Amino acid sequence: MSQTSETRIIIAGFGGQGVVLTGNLVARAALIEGKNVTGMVAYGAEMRGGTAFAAVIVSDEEIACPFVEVPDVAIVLNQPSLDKFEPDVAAGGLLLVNSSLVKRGPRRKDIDYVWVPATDIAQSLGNLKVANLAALGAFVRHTGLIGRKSIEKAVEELFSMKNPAMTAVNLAALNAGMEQSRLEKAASKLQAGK
Amino acid sequence: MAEKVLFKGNELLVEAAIEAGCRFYAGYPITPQNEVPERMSWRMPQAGGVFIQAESEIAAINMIFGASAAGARCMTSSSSPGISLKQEGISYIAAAELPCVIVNMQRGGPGLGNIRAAQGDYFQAVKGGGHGDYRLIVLTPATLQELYDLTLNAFDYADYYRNPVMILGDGILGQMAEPAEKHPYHPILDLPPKDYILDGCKGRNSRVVRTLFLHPADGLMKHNLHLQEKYARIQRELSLVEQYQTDDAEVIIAAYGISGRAAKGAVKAARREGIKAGLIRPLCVWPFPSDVYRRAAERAKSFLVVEMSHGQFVEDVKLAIECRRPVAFLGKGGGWYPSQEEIVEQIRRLANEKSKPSTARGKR
Amino acid sequence: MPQIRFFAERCKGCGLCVLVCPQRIIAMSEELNELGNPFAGLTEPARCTYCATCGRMCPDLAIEIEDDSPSADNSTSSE
Amino acid sequence: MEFHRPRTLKNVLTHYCPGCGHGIVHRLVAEAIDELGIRERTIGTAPVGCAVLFYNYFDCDIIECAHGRPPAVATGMKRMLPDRIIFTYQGDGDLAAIGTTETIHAANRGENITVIFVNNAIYGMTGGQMAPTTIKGQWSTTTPEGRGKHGEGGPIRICEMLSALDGPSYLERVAVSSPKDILRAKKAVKKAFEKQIAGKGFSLVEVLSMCPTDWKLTPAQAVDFVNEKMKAVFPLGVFRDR
Repeated sequence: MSQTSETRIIIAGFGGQGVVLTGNLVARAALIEGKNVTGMVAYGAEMRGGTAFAAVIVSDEEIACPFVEVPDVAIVLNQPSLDKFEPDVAAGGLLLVNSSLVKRGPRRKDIDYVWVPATDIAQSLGNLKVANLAALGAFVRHTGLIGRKSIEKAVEELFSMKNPAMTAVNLAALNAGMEQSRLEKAASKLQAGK
Repeated sequence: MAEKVLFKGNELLVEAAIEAGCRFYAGYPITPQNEVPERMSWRMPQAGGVFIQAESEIAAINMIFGASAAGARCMTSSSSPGISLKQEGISYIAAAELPCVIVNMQRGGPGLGNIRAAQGDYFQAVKGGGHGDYRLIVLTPATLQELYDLTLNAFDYADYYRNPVMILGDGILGQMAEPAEKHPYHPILDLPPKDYILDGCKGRNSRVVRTLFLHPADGLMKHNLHLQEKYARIQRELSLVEQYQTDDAEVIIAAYGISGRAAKGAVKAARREGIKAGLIRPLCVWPFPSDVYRRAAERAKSFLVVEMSHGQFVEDVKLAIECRRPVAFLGKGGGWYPSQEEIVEQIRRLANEKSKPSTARGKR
Repeated sequence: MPQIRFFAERCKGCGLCVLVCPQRIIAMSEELNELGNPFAGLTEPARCTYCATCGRMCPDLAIEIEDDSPSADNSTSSE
Repeated sequence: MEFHRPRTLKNVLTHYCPGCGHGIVHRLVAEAIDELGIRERTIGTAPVGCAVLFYNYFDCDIIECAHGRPPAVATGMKRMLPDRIIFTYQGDGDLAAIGTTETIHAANRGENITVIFVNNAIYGMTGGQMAPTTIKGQWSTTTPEGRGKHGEGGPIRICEMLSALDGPSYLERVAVSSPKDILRAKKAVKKAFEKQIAGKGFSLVEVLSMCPTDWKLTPAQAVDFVNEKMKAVFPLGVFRDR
């Protein structure tokens, strides 16, 4: 997506939506695939009350700079995060939106959008906390950056350490996110803003 | 091959310290290094060591003073405002020639500042901070692999030279995660026996660890001369620096720590445009690799210093090359991160200016 | 008549008001506000006694009571 | 009855987590300032901790202090401006760990200032480490086996400790974990300011407060934690009144 092999990713949402965990999973899956990866999260007071975000860079080469200013992909889990990061996405990039918590349509014509009802999926699975995994499923499907096997392995690894009982519902959300997401290509967009 | 692990910098630091045999840690919570005391609180007991959450940074550094005098490999960590509080204790530890490792995951200052990463504590780290003539060995890792490796080595430098060693990181280094190989610890130096520690004088003469030299009149002077001899020896012996594409470089970037990563990316990008750029990145800023910069100045046309402050490190670069080449400056304090593109822009400007010497128009 | 107002946009969804209401007539919404929180509201407004217990407990000053009746007690209003 | 935002609190959303007690304590302090009509001659000191952004919420003069130093800063201000009302607003780390010395000595001098001490038995801002007031057995991110297993000592009871000094004029411990407690806390906060206005010397109100986020409890469970666990360790009441 950029001139180098690097893909810069931002994951944003409100505290408690599992932004950090999502970034961790992407990083782990990239590591499983033998890629270089860096992860950064917003921390401390920056994350309280406001939008929390994680930045992940995946690359085939050595990663120079761990900060992400212009993401190639942004995963936004709520409305304030959409407002904050939509303008930052690189032209030709991808914005992945939790459509359950977002009330408006796209504002840019030069990027692709993926819509995934992540919170609705989570609610239907009986656990609001797994909305992030639904979004992650959509990410895996539409970017092809990391393989499905790798992300599933990352989920299993991480939850075997944290909370094994949660593995199944997270995998279910991942899967549902892949199935229920919808890609809206930049080129096919005739009208901007609903 | 060593196991590749995925940790945050602060967590990896703990693993490295414990691997290096650190068995005493005292600290006080402060963002962005909270993961250090948090992980220490359970990893130290597992390793048979001691973790203490001190009531203040002042208390923490004095606990280190005691633990080191008792012979332990020990460490404290904090971030900028907390490191300021520790300065009194650091001066005492340096005066008493006790080994220890002090980690500063810098944040924005001055004052309470903010919790974004910054490099504004450079002067404090390399020029003093506390009172009196003393020096810290100051290590500046830029990647988590370097953080791990330099932390292992830091305990050796501290014991070998009987001197406090500072790991000068920043909020990004502490908070970022990237894979690193977890090498087992092997001493890199032939470590002297700790014949100065206080462990009870059974079977030997009693000892004193002191920093007060009232008598005779020249006692403190002698002590200072002895310290200066040691510092000169460290300067002769210790130089850690990465030179990247410097052989034919016309524009040399000088940067350390996290700024150095962005600078490296910028050098690569500039090279793709056909500009002969190179990077000299110290992994240790005291002693400063002055000779490396001096040699580079014989060939390079100009220098560009990039740092996350309003110009501290730049002074040492200028001193090192004795102002024989123009030195441009790109830096801001308070949590600004240099972007690769900003650095490349400066490199382009300098490359175009190369025919006109001494016209450096740094932002400084 | 007094008016009790719940400011949904200020509500962080802690539910402490639900816990302390002597009439047990406060509930959290199913839907989420812009902050992503469920928000508090009255289930049976007619039974509200305007005791302000919920407001006292609310950490986010999301509940206010106005009273334009002549006997209104202004003891907790501003200077 | 009417029930509104106190004049002294700005109309902004706080950064505090859902169910955090700071918002309640802010209201009580602001109401006391309103009711005493002292807003325009009051100067607050902001601590380091969750209330570090205190100055965004209070519409009176505020000075931001280094961690633990508010009583010393307040001393300097009060001595220079004896007719102003100076209060500190401090958490448990600020007041009872890094600033213990400043607290004890300001109290011992009988410094004519008011200290609002919010005790939630945890370090909130930095993410849930042990506080000096963390109770025995309580989990925190730096006491993963519960406080007391590795020589951390027990909770420091500030009101009891300061009761041993001659200096304080007023010491009371209250809570904000129920409507009844809040009413009592409101009276205590107001009384602490009245002591200062009357020139009686050092006044301190310790407020037991909730931190659901770092206790890893729901707001409802956090209220129970204060009522059942904290009050047992930190008995409520007046420790000094003269």
